[in-house]
Amino acid sequence: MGHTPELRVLLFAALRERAGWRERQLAATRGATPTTVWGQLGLEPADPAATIRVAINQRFARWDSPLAGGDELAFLPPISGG
Amino acid sequence: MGHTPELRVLLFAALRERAGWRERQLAATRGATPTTVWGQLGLEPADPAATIRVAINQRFARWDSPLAGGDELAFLPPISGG
Amino acid sequence: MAAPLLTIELDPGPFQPLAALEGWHSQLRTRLDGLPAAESSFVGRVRPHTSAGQPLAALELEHYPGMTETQLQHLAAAAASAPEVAAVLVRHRIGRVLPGDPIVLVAVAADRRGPAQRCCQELLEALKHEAPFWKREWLADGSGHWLGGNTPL
Amino acid sequence: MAAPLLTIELDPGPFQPLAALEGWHSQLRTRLDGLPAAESSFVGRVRPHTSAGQPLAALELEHYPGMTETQLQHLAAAAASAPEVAAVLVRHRIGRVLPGDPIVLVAVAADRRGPAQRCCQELLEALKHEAPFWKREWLADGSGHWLGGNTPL
Repeated sequence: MGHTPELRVLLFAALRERAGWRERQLAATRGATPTTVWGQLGLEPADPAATIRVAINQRFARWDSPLAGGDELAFLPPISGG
Repeated sequence: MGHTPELRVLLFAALRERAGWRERQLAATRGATPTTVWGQLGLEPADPAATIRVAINQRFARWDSPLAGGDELAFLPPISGG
Repeated sequence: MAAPLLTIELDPGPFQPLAALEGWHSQLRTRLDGLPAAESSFVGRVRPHTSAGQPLAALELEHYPGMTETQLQHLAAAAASAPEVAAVLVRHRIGRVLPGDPIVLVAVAADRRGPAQRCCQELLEALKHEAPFWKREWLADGSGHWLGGNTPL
Repeated sequence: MAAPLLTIELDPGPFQPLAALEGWHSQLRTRLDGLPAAESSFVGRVRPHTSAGQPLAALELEHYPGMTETQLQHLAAAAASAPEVAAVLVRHRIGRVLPGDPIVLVAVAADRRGPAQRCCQELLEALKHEAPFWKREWLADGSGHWLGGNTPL
């Protein structure tokens, strides 16, 4: 069996501070989505989709988008630019 | 009988060039309005209200506003500012 | 609520929009409590061609001395009636203006972006249609013709 | 129709909006056929107080390196899709920004005022809600708190 590249998970701003970490590497399990990764990492709140957005490989994505090894997954708290 | 101050009539831009004059003094006749002055001066077009605006003492006014001696009456072709 | 600071000038010669904004900022720093959070501005420049598509030699701007200034004050005060608007700047050319040269500058400083943008936009439309200015297009052959109205929005 | 010229920069330190516009104008004079007839711009500055009304010591701006830049490009291109839009400038602070300091500048040059104003306004709204930036308000006592969203329009 070859080595499966891991998922890279990033947190930002309030989310990062609440969780206490900025970045993690994770084994990409079959059928993984942002929703499953969020649960697996024990992040709060339990139902994040109302306030948190996700980006896969630096593009906005859906909570049920399929993830593959090597992907960069980011959880983004409410944006306040400009 | 005292001296009645005259009306001062001003034309601008295309209107001035078409008429060939910039300013005229006119006796203020009883019941004078911009409409009567326009006719009295023989200005074109015969029905100006659709395109020409009037100002009395440097404020926009109506074609049937009453005029008094000493007033400054201006006929304004279509505005193109900015 | 202090009345908004209205700064209105007719320019018989060329003006630089960025220098004008810089001078206005200095004035606001002195007169207000620092620069407001939102600033919206617009600069209009003379196109290189006439409305009929010919090369333009120059644009002439006639105005009604006295009434134009008064009317700009009225229009600026009306557009700046939202309480968030702190200051308004209007610079407008008169006389002969060359292609590419600035002809109008409108700037609005406000506490929020919505009122700043709306006031700037409304004042620009108002002065295009309600301030006594008239444009004449001059061609290279020395002929000129008065415009019958304004460019569409 | 040439694609609009998009100039987008993140500024880790203070920037001067008027100097930024001057540099952009030089670029446009070289790359375009002179400056377009209409230019609409917006500057946002840091308010002196927090959203809760306390005196603000500083605003911190976090971003997502890589995605923020890409996303700003996408948003600018989308807002500039009208054929009259010739060029767009975006400058956005990151890091620690002091009260009164510029935080964002959006400028749009177009052949007509309508598209210039609409593109400027749309792009500003878009980047406020769709570009990954996060603001933290710092108080004089050293405490800070992340904002949960943006100021209303």
